[in-house]
Amino acid sequence: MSKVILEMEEVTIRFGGLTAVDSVSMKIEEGTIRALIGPNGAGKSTIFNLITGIYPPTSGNIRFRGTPINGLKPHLITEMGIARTFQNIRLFGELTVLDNVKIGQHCRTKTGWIGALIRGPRVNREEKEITEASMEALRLMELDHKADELAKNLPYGEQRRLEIARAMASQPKLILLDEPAAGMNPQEKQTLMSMIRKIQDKGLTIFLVEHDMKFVMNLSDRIVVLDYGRKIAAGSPAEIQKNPAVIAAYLGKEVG
Amino acid sequence: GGGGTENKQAEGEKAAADGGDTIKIGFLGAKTGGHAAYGVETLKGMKMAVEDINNAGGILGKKLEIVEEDHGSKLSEGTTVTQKLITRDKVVAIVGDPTTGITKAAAPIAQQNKVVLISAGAVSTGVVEIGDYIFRDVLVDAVGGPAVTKYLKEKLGWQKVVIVTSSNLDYSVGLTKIFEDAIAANGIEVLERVTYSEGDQNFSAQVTKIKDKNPDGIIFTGYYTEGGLFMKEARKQGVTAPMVGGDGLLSDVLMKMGGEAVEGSMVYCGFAADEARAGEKTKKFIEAYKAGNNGALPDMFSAQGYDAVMLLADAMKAANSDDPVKFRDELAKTKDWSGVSGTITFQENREPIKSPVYLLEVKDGKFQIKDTVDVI
Amino acid sequence: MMLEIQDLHVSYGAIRALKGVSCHVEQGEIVALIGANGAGKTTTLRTISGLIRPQSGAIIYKGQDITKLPPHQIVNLGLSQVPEGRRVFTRMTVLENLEMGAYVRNDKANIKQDIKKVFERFPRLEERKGQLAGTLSGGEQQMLAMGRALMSKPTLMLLDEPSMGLAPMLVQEIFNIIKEINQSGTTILLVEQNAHMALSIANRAYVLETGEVVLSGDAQDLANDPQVKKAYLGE
Amino acid sequence: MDSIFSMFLNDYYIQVLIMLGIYLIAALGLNIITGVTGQLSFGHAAFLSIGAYTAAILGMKLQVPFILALLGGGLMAALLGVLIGYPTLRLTGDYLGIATLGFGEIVRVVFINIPITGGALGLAGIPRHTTLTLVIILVALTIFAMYRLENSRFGRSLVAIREDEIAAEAMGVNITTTKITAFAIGTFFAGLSGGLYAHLIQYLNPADFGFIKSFEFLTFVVLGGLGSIPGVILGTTVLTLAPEFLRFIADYRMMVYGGLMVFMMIVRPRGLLGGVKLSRILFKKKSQKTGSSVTGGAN
Amino acid sequence: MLSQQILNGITLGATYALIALGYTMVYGIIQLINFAHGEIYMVGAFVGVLAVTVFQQGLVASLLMAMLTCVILGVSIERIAYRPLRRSTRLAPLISAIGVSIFLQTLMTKLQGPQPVPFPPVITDALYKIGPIEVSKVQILIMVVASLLMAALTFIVKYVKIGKAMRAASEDYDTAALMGINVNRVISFTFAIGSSLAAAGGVLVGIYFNSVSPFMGVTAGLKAFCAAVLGGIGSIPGAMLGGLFLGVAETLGVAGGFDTYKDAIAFSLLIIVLLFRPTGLLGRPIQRKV
Ligand SMILES: Nc1ncnc2c1ncn2[C@@H]1O[C@H](COP(=O)(O)OP(=O)(O)OP(=O)(O)O)[C@@H](O)[C@H]1O
Ligand SMILES: Nc1ncnc2c1ncn2[C@@H]1O[C@H](COP(=O)(O)OP(=O)(O)OP(=O)(O)O)[C@@H](O)[C@H]1O
Ligand SMILES: CC(C)C[C@H](N)C(=O)O
Ligand SMILES: [Mg+2]
Ligand SMILES: [Mg+2]
Repeated sequence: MSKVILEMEEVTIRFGGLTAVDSVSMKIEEGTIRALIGPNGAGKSTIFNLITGIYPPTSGNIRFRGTPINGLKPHLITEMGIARTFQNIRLFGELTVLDNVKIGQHCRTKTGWIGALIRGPRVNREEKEITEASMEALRLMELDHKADELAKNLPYGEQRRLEIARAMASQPKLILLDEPAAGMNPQEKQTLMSMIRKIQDKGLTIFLVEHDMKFVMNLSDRIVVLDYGRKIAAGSPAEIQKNPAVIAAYLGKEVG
Repeated sequence: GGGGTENKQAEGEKAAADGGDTIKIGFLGAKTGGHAAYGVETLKGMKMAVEDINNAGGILGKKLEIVEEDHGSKLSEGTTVTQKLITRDKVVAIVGDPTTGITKAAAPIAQQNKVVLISAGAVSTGVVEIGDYIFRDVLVDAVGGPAVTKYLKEKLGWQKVVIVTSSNLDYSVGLTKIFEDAIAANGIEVLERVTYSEGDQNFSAQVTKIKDKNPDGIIFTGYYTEGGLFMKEARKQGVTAPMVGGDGLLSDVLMKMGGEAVEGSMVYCGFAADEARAGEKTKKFIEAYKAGNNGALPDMFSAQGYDAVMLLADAMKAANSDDPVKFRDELAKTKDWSGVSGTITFQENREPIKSPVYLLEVKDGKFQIKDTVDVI
Repeated sequence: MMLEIQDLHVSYGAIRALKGVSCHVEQGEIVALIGANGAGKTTTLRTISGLIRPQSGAIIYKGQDITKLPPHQIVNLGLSQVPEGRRVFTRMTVLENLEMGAYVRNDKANIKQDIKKVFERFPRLEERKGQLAGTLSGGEQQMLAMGRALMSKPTLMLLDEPSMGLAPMLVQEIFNIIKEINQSGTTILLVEQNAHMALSIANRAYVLETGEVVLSGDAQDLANDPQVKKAYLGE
Repeated sequence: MDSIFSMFLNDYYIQVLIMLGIYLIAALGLNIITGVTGQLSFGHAAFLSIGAYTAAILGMKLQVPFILALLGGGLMAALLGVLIGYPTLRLTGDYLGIATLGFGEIVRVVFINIPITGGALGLAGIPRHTTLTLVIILVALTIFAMYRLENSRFGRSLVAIREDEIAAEAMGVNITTTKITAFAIGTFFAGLSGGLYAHLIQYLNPADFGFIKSFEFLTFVVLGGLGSIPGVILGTTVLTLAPEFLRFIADYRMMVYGGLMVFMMIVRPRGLLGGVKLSRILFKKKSQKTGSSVTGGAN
Repeated sequence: MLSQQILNGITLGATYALIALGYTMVYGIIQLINFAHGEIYMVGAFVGVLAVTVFQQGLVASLLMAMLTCVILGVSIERIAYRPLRRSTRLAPLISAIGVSIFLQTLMTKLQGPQPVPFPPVITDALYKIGPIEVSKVQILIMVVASLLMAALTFIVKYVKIGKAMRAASEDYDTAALMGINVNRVISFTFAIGSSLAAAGGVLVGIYFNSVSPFMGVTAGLKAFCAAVLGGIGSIPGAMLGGLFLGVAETLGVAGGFDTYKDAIAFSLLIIVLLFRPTGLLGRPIQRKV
């Protein structure tokens, strides 16, 4: 059994009267691909928002590699090694593809405004490293040929990939992907799957929300199912596909 | 820019030498923006003076010419305009600005370039101190204020007053200070001090505050628009005390804005178009002004604008030169000079003594001369 | 013929998104428009609705040239759209969003009835009816966008990826709904990444590639076309 | 150097050029706040006045050498920028704008009321130290600094904040400190510009630093092209010189000026040089495909 | 005395509220701080003066004339100066608005001089004594008109179809158009209402304060805008509340001896309120959902 990288303990969040996430607990092991599925509005994106510090939980604990992170500001959480993509794409539209990815490395680099003004050899070196590492991340997502385009002008599928590249640039240990395959055709989904595998091969842990069952079942090691904010099932893809509660609430029929 | 000065001077002399048949005088003032009314009047007076001089053959065999420039009532633009008048248009003297604020901003430039600046309206403190090329031909508040205060106490028997100040208007703040000192010196009591800001239209809170104090009078140091509106509100709330103020109140707009409410208000200033008592010169001026302005009477700014140009012309004649370095000295020597706006003497520090102080009172919707107060 | 598109050219600045697209939709049909990312599907729909002005080409709806009409007039002719990316009114409630869908209608009583119908189809929306649409989950917003378009009772409905972000059960449901409204008389032009599903309910289909129609024909035939299978069905 | 200038230019032009330089420094400062970081500031003139008064008082009352007084003015403006920025920068969009506008008006009223600034009477007798040479040097330094800031890790984080705060935060950008740093830098340059202004005009009056002046700077930046250094330079130049060039139409000058603002905005909605980057001009990189969006929703 | 001062404050506040309503409307729909709004208010006041003096009209007719003129003016301004910029950066129309405002101000100075003019008496003002307080007819008029307009506006925006269309358009022009909404018409309508409110405000304020000047729109506009933000911009009751709050606070500030800081009171309050309620008193909090 490998180490636990992320642990959620009885995590709850309420919006007014609505309990969007209801005492959810789970542990994700390092190096695995974990999927989170469930009907629309089950609270999947909200769990991502809780982990990345967009919302503080109403109650419960979240630990990343043993350190509690609930209530921390998002930028500190990123610094600790968690990166994410957004269900509704949030790229820096007026920036080039390359610059988008460069910002991903923000938390791994140091130069402040003073460094920018003086621009000594250390700064130049760092800037070179940033560019190289960014191109590397772009190559991984097969976007290097678009480095100089403005992010807003990319087609949808490429924007999704750029989001992943940008997240990768922060050299995370854990990456959260919120519906990465949405809006892609089957062909593109295939490509994306192999890219995600490559990311796993680099030693990263992947936590994934996705509605495409073929995609989820093929890719994940373990799956957690959410309904109305509650965890209703957890297990391997094979187990989940047969789970009657999951079929009733989510799948509609067995998939495979 | 130390090195540039010689150069400039050389240029200036050259211009004066081969400028040949004209002597240029700059007009610094607003033709647009909030202070446009003063600027426009000043300019009218100046133009009349220039016409009179030129009709009489000019000075030193040359014609006088006005270079007019609008700064839109903006301080920083005022300095740019001053700079332009001096260095591009090569004027030998500037008349303006009619307000204290912009005069203070423009004066250092005139001083550094050794060009005479004579304000036809700035009455507040701290103007001529800027340098020996800076003059004004007005009744300064430091003279007028105390004289009027004394009059209020002795002739009208005022014991207690309230003071109203425009807190963001340099002129008003300056005048209030002068009044405060004079009031203390005359043993009058200040019941309340209230302030407002330029452009305010609502004075209900201030008036409610003084309403029950029952003052003998209201010392109002701001401009006429607010003065009229203030009195309107005061009368509405049942305050019966009259208002007294400086040249800031001197405009027909006061009556337009205040109507009935400003009846009995008093204003002191260095000039009034007093056709009955005016001397020969003044009468001629008033007639000429009326002819050119559909029968309207000149105000302090037009009269002082006229006098400013005349003072300059006389100084040039006396110096037999249109070089400001030379005629400045003659201007500084001006003594008992009689102009259309009164008699002027420049003291040692170039601060003018102008006598008498006209105390005007609003009667039947018009400024009428209530009294004259001698200051010397 | 309900809708006919003739040689449509559209550019975004220097980018040429459509390079002469022609296609048509017959009364009562479901026509699918499939193609890779960036092929120009969304651009086609937005141009039909009048949101984008084409460089050249014509759009004929029921014999009338609507190429130059402003969008709101096109809607008034009975042509409505579920836009890509949901575009719900985030600062309005779920209920108000649905009411906006019925903006062109004046039959108040029936509108109430139709809102009820939408809620029956998407019970989740009824649970959330007072909530601001901006705080709905992605899938809930998608349901809302669909419900909103239904509210206008269109003659021709343009759907831009209506199944995106929906849970599997709902994907099924959405396609059922599309079939249903088609049977009740609404003609449908459907853009879908889920080509499999789209082709299974469509009568005919067009395949778009970098701004050009490269294939067209009977939906069933296309679903069996080896080229299409490889490129769009992932088989 | 200055004597060389005055051989070719008369003092009026020199004055106009100095003024232009002073405005350029302030506008470039605002550009980093509003253009690059996307934080609306309607109170820039207040920071100018803080710098102006500080520099003037340091020089006149404490006999601090001119250059140090200038620096002091800049630092004081930056300090107040941080103090006001800390609580307000968490406001978004127009709310931030209006809060800064309010701050600007408060500063003006305070300057009217405290004795050390001479209140409404103004502060006169400031020595004239500002020269064209000095202004040219400082403008060049400002442009250089802005260019370097923009093309750096720090600069990218500023743009990221402008484009999407949530995403920027998720990339590890500390929104609060980064915004405040940008604000401090921008207000520093405003303060510096104010110090130069004080030692040019030689007389300060709070009335000169109202919100109208703040909007003037905003206009320079937006009309030139938000976030574009060459744009801001062009915008400031055009708009500072326009009133001077329009003098010939006398009374209609400001009317035409207002109309011109509308006209230029309509003709170039992204600003005169919107999207033009100094680095691209300097290095003639392959030009970017900006593909202006034909539509694109309201948000 | 205090109650009298509070009444003074409420009347002043009602004038702020009148102008603030227009600001909030336009902002609510196109998210534009329409800095020319203060100038529309100023033009409205002058038209009112013109109607009374030159055309010898009474209060109601003058009010209507001013409102009509300003509707035309406001709608044309939107057409010319804002519509072409609808899809560019948010700041572009703001600058355009400043341009319009400079233009109108100087135009008015040119047409009628920089001096303020008094508003001719169209109604005979009377004072009513209620206990220790004195209320004038004009004060009552202002408060009544402001309340009526607020009620009418609330009704339009909440319950009338075009009101809903306004809200939809305010979020997303394209999607609103896809609902069949004529976005241009909706926006013109918004400007029409906003401008007519400004005109009504101009005439009433002119009557109450008895003066009309080309520069009256500047401070009044700014204060009113503050009031709108204070109340929660986009919210109609918010504009009303913000206006009254500001008016009373300023008046009490003067009464309490802070008159030299009067102009800072509004802004200090504004900043304090924004720090605790970042979207104003009645503004909806911004929801963060990603
Ligand atoms: N800020 C908020 N205020 C109120 N309700 C919210 C808020 N954020 C989320 N919700 C509600 O919480 C529930 C969970 O939303 P969430 O976005 O996590 O769903 P999800 O599982 O990601 O769904 P989907 O698959 O459709 O994206 C939804 O019903 C949503 O309406
Ligand atoms: N606003 C825009 N500005 C510039 N280019 C654009 C814009 N919108 C789309 N494009 C470009 O036009 C082309 C067609 O885009 P469109 O959105 O129509 O494709 P699509 O087929 O709908 O793709 P997807 O499946 O990703 O939704 C693409 O190359 C895209 O990058
Ligand atoms: C216009 C005048 C009332 C100005 C006043 N005399 C001053 O010195 O500022
Ligand atoms: Mg989600
Ligand atoms: Mg699309």
